[in-house]
Amino acid sequence: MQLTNRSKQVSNKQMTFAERIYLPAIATGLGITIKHFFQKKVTIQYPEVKQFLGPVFRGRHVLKRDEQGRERCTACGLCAVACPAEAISMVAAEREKGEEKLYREEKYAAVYEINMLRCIFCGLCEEACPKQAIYLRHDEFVPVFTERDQVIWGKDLLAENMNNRYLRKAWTKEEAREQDLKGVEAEPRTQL
Amino acid sequence: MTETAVAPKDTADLAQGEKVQYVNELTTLNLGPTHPATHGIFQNVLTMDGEKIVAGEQTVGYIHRAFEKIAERRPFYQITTLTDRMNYCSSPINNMGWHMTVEKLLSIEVPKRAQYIRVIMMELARIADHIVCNGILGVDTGAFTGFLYLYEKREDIYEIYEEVCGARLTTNMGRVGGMERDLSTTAIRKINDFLKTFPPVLKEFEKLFNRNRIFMDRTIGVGGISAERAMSYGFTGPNLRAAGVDYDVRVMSPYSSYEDFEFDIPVGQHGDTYDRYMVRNEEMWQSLRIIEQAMKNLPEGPYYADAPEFYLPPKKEVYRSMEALIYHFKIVMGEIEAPVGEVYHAVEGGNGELGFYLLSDGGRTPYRLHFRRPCFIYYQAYPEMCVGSTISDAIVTMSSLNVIAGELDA
Amino acid sequence: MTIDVALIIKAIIILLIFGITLLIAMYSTYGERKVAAFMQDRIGPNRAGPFGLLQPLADAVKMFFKEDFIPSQASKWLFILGPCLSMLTALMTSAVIPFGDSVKYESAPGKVWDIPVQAIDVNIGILYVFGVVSLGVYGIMVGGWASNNKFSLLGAIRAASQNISYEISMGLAIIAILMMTGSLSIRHIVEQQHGGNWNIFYQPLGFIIFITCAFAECNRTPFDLPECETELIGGYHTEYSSMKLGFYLFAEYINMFVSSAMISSLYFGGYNYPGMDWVQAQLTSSLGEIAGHNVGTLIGTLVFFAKSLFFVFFYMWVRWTLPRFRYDQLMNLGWKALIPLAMINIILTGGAILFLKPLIVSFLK
Amino acid sequence: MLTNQSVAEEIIRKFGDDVFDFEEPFGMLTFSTTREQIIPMLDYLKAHPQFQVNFLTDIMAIHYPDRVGQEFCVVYHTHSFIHNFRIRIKVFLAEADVHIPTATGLFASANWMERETYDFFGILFDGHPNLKRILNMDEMDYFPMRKEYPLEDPTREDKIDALFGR
Amino acid sequence: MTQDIKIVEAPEGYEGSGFFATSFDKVVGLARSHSLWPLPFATSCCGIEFMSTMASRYDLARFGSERPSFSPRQADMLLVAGTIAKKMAPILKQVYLQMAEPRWVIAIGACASSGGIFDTYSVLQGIDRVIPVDVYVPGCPPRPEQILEGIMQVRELTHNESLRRRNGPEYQALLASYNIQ
Amino acid sequence: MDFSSFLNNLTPATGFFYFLSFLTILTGLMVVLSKNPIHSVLYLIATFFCLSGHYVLLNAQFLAAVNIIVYAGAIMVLFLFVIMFLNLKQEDEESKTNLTKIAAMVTGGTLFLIFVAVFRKTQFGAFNAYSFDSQVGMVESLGEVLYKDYLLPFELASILFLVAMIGAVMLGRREAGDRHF
Repeated sequence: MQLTNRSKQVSNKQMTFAERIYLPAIATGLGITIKHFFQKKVTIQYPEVKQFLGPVFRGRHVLKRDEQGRERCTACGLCAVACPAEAISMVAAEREKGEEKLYREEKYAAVYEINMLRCIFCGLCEEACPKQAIYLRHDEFVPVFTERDQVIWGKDLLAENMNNRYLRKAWTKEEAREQDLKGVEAEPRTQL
Repeated sequence: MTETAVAPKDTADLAQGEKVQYVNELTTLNLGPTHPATHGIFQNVLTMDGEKIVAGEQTVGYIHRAFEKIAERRPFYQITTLTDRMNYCSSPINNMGWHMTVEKLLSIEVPKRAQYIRVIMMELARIADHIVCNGILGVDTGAFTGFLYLYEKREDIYEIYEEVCGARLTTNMGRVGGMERDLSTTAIRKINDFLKTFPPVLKEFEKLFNRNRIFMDRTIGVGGISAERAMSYGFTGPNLRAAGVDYDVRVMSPYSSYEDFEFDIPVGQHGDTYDRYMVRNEEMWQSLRIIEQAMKNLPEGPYYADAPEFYLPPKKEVYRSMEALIYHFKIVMGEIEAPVGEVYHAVEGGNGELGFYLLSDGGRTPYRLHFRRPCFIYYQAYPEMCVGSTISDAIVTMSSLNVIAGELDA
Repeated sequence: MTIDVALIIKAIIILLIFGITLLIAMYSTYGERKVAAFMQDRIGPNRAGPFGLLQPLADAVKMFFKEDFIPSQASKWLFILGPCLSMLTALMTSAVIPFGDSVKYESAPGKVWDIPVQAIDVNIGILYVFGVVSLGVYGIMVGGWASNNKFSLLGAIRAASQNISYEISMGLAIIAILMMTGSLSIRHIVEQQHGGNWNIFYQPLGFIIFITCAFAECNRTPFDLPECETELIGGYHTEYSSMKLGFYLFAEYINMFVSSAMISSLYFGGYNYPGMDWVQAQLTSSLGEIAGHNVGTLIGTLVFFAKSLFFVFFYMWVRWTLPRFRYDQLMNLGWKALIPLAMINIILTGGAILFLKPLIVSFLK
Repeated sequence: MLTNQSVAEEIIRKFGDDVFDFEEPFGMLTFSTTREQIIPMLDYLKAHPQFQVNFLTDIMAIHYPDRVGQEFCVVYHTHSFIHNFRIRIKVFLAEADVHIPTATGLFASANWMERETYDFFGILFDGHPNLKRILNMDEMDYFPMRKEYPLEDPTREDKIDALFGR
Repeated sequence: MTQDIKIVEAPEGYEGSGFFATSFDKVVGLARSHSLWPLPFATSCCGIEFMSTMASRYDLARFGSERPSFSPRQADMLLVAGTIAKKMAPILKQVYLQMAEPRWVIAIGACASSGGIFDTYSVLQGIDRVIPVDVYVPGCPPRPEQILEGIMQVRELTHNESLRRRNGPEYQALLASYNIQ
Repeated sequence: MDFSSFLNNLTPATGFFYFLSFLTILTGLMVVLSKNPIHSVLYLIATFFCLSGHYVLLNAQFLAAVNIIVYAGAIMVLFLFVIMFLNLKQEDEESKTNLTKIAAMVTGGTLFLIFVAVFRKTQFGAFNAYSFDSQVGMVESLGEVLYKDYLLPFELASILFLVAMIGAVMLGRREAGDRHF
C-alpha cells in the first residue's frame, strides 16, 4: 500500500552468480574481520583505567556542605517527593543553639537516608533540591554491596567529606551553559 | 531454559484450526523464558514435528511491571522515568513522546531549537535501537562479530546521551516544555563526530551481511507476513514497512518539526526477515540524514518553552526570588493542576507507532495513562509467522521482530 | 640395548605427539578467545598470567572442581560414556599423522635407525582417520541422547545427519587425491608433495570441498548446528557440567587441530616446504649426515605445525565472521552442491591423469 | 481529506441514536456508542469505501468507580491510513454487566489487546477465542487496574511509611 | 598496551629453593576466580548494559568470563539483570537449582536487587526473596563499570572461598532458608 | 588337553582371537538381550568393532577400516538416529502375542538347525605358512581382484549406488512453491 510519495524500495533478493557461490562474500567478510584483527583495540582496561563519565553523569549521591562545612540540606522533603523510587527518607529537626557551625539553615535533616538499591539515579532529586544540597556525583559510583543491610545509606556516607570535597565544573545547568558558551574547556573523556 | 520436561500436553490442542494428520510423533519444545534467543523474556511453546514447527503459543508477562498502574500514582514529570524502561533500547523516543503528549494536553508550544534537539536525540535513539535489533539478528544467525562492530558505535551514542542528560540507557531526557539542558559544545562535537564515524562502520556491517548468501538464505522467505495480515495484526514501524506499507508516523502526522526534514521511508517487499533487516538498515541511513539536516539547521533560541507553571525555573532564580521558589515547589510537588481532557499522541518509536493515551481529570497524576506498545500488539502474530518453518527460522524471525520485553509486558 | 634406545626414541616421539596435540588443543581454547577478541576489537583474556596465558589452566582447574552433575532422568552410563567417546576418538586420530620426516639414530657405527616422526604409519592411514572420525559422532549422539533433554537430542540428531552427509563428500574429495598419489598412506601422500609440489595446485576444487567438509565434521561455524548457542543453548552438551563438558569442548579443539593437520598433510605438503632440499643439503654439509638430517626434520616439523596452526586460526577466523546455515540448507549444500562437485572433481582428475598428463609428459620430452 | 464534521454526519446518518457524545478533544473525532453497535460500527468503518478505517490502533479500558452504571469504558482507537484519520470510539459498561462483543473477527490484533483489557479490568469480551490472563499470573484473583486495588506489593517488608517522605 | 594491568599474582605460599608450596584451596580459588562463566539471566534494561559489558569497550573477556553459558549446568555465576516479576520468580529459582556448585549470584540493578521503582503487585521485591544473592550491584541500570565491579567482587569472594564451604553447615542452612535442599 | 596347557600354548594372536571372539559373542548376545533399543544399537556397534578386530587378525586392514567406516560409522549412526527419533523406550513390552513367540521360536530353531548342519559338513582348510600370501587382504591385491576379475559387477554396483544417491537427492528436492523443509 502506497501512502506517501517518499517510499523507497530497499530490499533486493535476487542473487548474482558471484553471490550464489558463497565464496566472494565470505572472502569479503574474512577481509573485514582480519582488518579488525590488526586494528587498535577499543577496550578500556577498567579497574586500572577509568573513563571520564561526562560532566553531568548521575553517579552516587552527595549531601553538599557549604564553604564553612555546614550542611546545606534544610529537610524540605522535595527530593523525597520527587523520587520516583521512593528511596529517600528523612527526619527533620530544628537547629539548636550552637549548631550554626553544623547546619546552614534553621531546619536540618536529622536523619537522611537513601536506599541505594531502590534508587534509579534519575537525577530528579538533584533537580528538585532548592538548596543546592543534594547532588549526584559525576565521578563516582555507588559501590557494590554484598549484604542487604548495607544498602541504606545514612548521612555518615552521604554527607560530603570536607577533606575530599566534591568538585564539579558547574553546579547548575544554567551555569554549565554559561561556561560552555564562554568556551570553558570541557574535561577530556580520558583517564580519571 | 533447559528444563524441557514439560508435561506432554495434548499437542493436537495446540495445533489450532483444522486437524492435521501428523505422521511423526509431535514433540513440544519450550523455547524460553530463559532461552538465549528470547533475549527479553517470553515463552514460546512450540509444537514440533521433527524440526518443523506445526503450532506455537506464546506466554508473555514475565516482566510485567504495571507501568499503567504506577502512572496513576505519579506526577507527570516522574512518569518519564517509567517510559525510559519501556523500550529501553530507545528510551529518548519514549521520553520525548511522553513529553509531547503532556505538552499537547497543556497546550505548550515548544521552541524550534528544543524540537530540533529532540529530533536529533530521537533519531540517535532510533539508530541505537536498530543497531541492537540488526546486531542481534546477526548474533542469532551465528555471526557475533558484526554485532560488536555496531555496538561500539552504540557506545558513542551513549556518550552523547551522557553529555545531554547524564545517563546511558535510562535517560530521563527532556522535560515537559523542552529539554532539561541545551546541547553543550562537547555534545555537538560528539554528534558531529558520530555523523562522520558511523557510516563507515555501518557500511562494513552491511558488507558482512547484506549480500552474504548464508545470511540471505537464512533470512529470505523466513517469517514473512503479507501487508494485509500485518495491518490486521496491528503492525507498525519497520515491521509493517518491510511488508510494503509505507506508514510512518513521522510523515503521516509530523510532530516535533519532522515536516522540516527530508528523508525517505524505506519499504520492503514481502515482510520477511530479510526485508525487515534491510528496512532497519536503511532507516539508520535515513536517521543519519535527518540528524545531519537538524545539526546543520539547528536554530538558535531558547531550549525550553515559556511555561513557568510547568517548566522548572532556573536554579539561580529559585535561590533568589520567591516567585520562582513557589513555582519550583509547586512543580516538584506536582500540585499544578493539569487541564481536564484526553489526548492521544503517537510517535514513531523504534518498533512502530508508540502511542500515549492520557486521560486527565485535573489532578496531579494522570487519571489513566495507556501506552500503545507496538511490540505487544505485533508479537501476537509470531506463531502465524513461524508455523511451518524450522526452529532456526523461528529464532531468526523472533529477533528480527525486535520484541523488547519491557515494551511487550508493560 | 640398541633396539631399546630406538624404541625409547619412538616412545618419546609418540608421547610428544600426544602431548603436543593436547597442548595445542588446550591453547586453541585460549587462541580462540584471543582471536575472537582481536577480531572484535577487544583484548580478550589478559588477567590470568601474562597476556592471560594461564587462562586454559584456570578453566581446567575450575572445571575439575565443579560439581559433577548427572541429571536424575538421564541414563547414567551413557551420560558418562558420551564425553569419553568424544575424547577418545578425537585423540586416536592424531596417531597416523606424519608430523615430520624421520629421526635418525646411529646405535652402532654403520647401523642407523630411521624412526619416522609419527605414532604409527598404517598403510591405510587415510581410511583409519576416516573411520575414527566417523565414530566421533557417537560421542555426541550418545551424550545428547542420554541427557534426556530435547535440546540435547535435537543437537545429537543434527550432529548425526550432518556428519554422515559430509563424510561422503569428504571421502569423494579425498578419492581425487588418492587417484593422484595411488596410496592410502598419509606419509606417502606427504612425501609425494616433496618441496613445493603441493596438492593444492592440482586440487583447488577438492581442497575447497575438503575444507568445507572438515568444518562440518568439526561442528564449527558455519556448520555448528549441533551446539548452536542461540537455538539449542548448548545442543548436545546442554546438560553437561564439570570436566565432562571439558572433554566435549576439548575434543572439539583436538578435532580442529587434527583436521588442520590433515588439511596441511593432504593439500599443503605436510612437513614439506619449497627449497627444503637446499636447506637439507646445507644442514648435512655443515652438521654432518645424521645431525643435519635430524635438524632438517625438526625444521620440517615446525613448518608442519605452522601450517596446521594457520588452519586452526582459519577455523577461528571463519567462525567469527560467518553466520551459520540452517539445517536444511546445510543438507542441501552437502548433498546437492558438494557431492556433485566432488564427483565432477573426480572425473576431472581422472581425465587429467588419463589425457592431460601424458600430453604434458610428451610435451616436456 | 476527511473532516470530523463529515464523518460524524455520515455515522449519525447510519447509526442514528446509537451514537452520541460527539467530541473533538485535540482534533480527534470521539464519540460513544452502545455495546450492541460497536462491532457493526467497526465493521462499517472498515468496509466503508471512502473511509477505509482498516487499522485498529488500540483497545483499552478506563475504570470510573464514581459513575454509577457506567463504571467501565472501553476505548477503541481506529485509524484510516489512507486518509490519516483517527477515530476514537467509547463504549460504557456497567460494573454488573461487563460484557462486550469481541473484535477479533475484524482485526487479528484485537486478540491480545482484549486479553490485556480483560486481565487488567475484568471486561469480558464475548466470543473471544482465548480470553484468559495475559500479563499477570493465572492465579491472580483480582483485576489490578481497577481503582480500588492497591498498586504496591503487599508483601514488601522494607516498606516503612517514613521511607516515602510524604 | 602501555598501561599496567593487574594480572594474576602467585598465591601466598612457602617458597624455598626449587620448591613452592601453597594451599590447594588457594590454587583452586584462584583458578575459579579467573574462569567465571556467566549465565546472563537478562530480562530487561540491565541486560542491555550487560551486553555493553560483554562488548568491545568493556570486554568482560579480560577476566576470562566471556563465555556465556546459557545452560545453567555450565555456568558459575548467575547474573540476574533486570526486573524479576512474580511470574518469573519460580523460573529464576529453577535456573538457580539447575546450576552446579559452586555457584554465585549477582543481582544487577535496582529491580533485581530490590524491585527498584517497581514497587508493584507484579514485581518481586528483590531476588533475594527466592535465591541467595552474593553481590548486589546498584544502579538503574548500572554502568558497565559497575557491573564489572560486581563481577570483581564475585572474583574476590571466589578467590577467598574455602573448598569446603559448599559442604559446610552454614551454607546448608542458607540454602535451607530458601527451601533449597 | 587341559586348560592350563591350552593357555601355555596360546600365542598372542590366538589369545587375541579368543578374546575377540568372546567379546563378539557377548556383545552380540547383548544386542538381543538389551531391553533398551539404544543399548542394543551400541552393543551392535561394539560387535562391529570386534569383527573389525578379526579382520585385522586376518591381515585385512582395508576391510577392517571399511567395516568401521561403513557399518559403525554410517549405517549404525542412521540406526541410532532413527531410534532416537522414534523415541522408543520401555513401551510396547506387552505387544508380543503367543503367535509371534511361536513364529520366532520356529524361525530361530530352523536357523539353528541349518547352522548345525553347516558346521557338521565344514572342513577346515589346512594352513600352510609357506604358501600364505600376507598381502592378500591388502588394498592393492583387493583392488587388483576388484578391477580385473570382478570389474563388471563392481561397476554395476557403483552405478547402482550412484543412481540411488541421485535418486535420494531428487526425492529431497523442494517443489516449486513448497515451503522449505
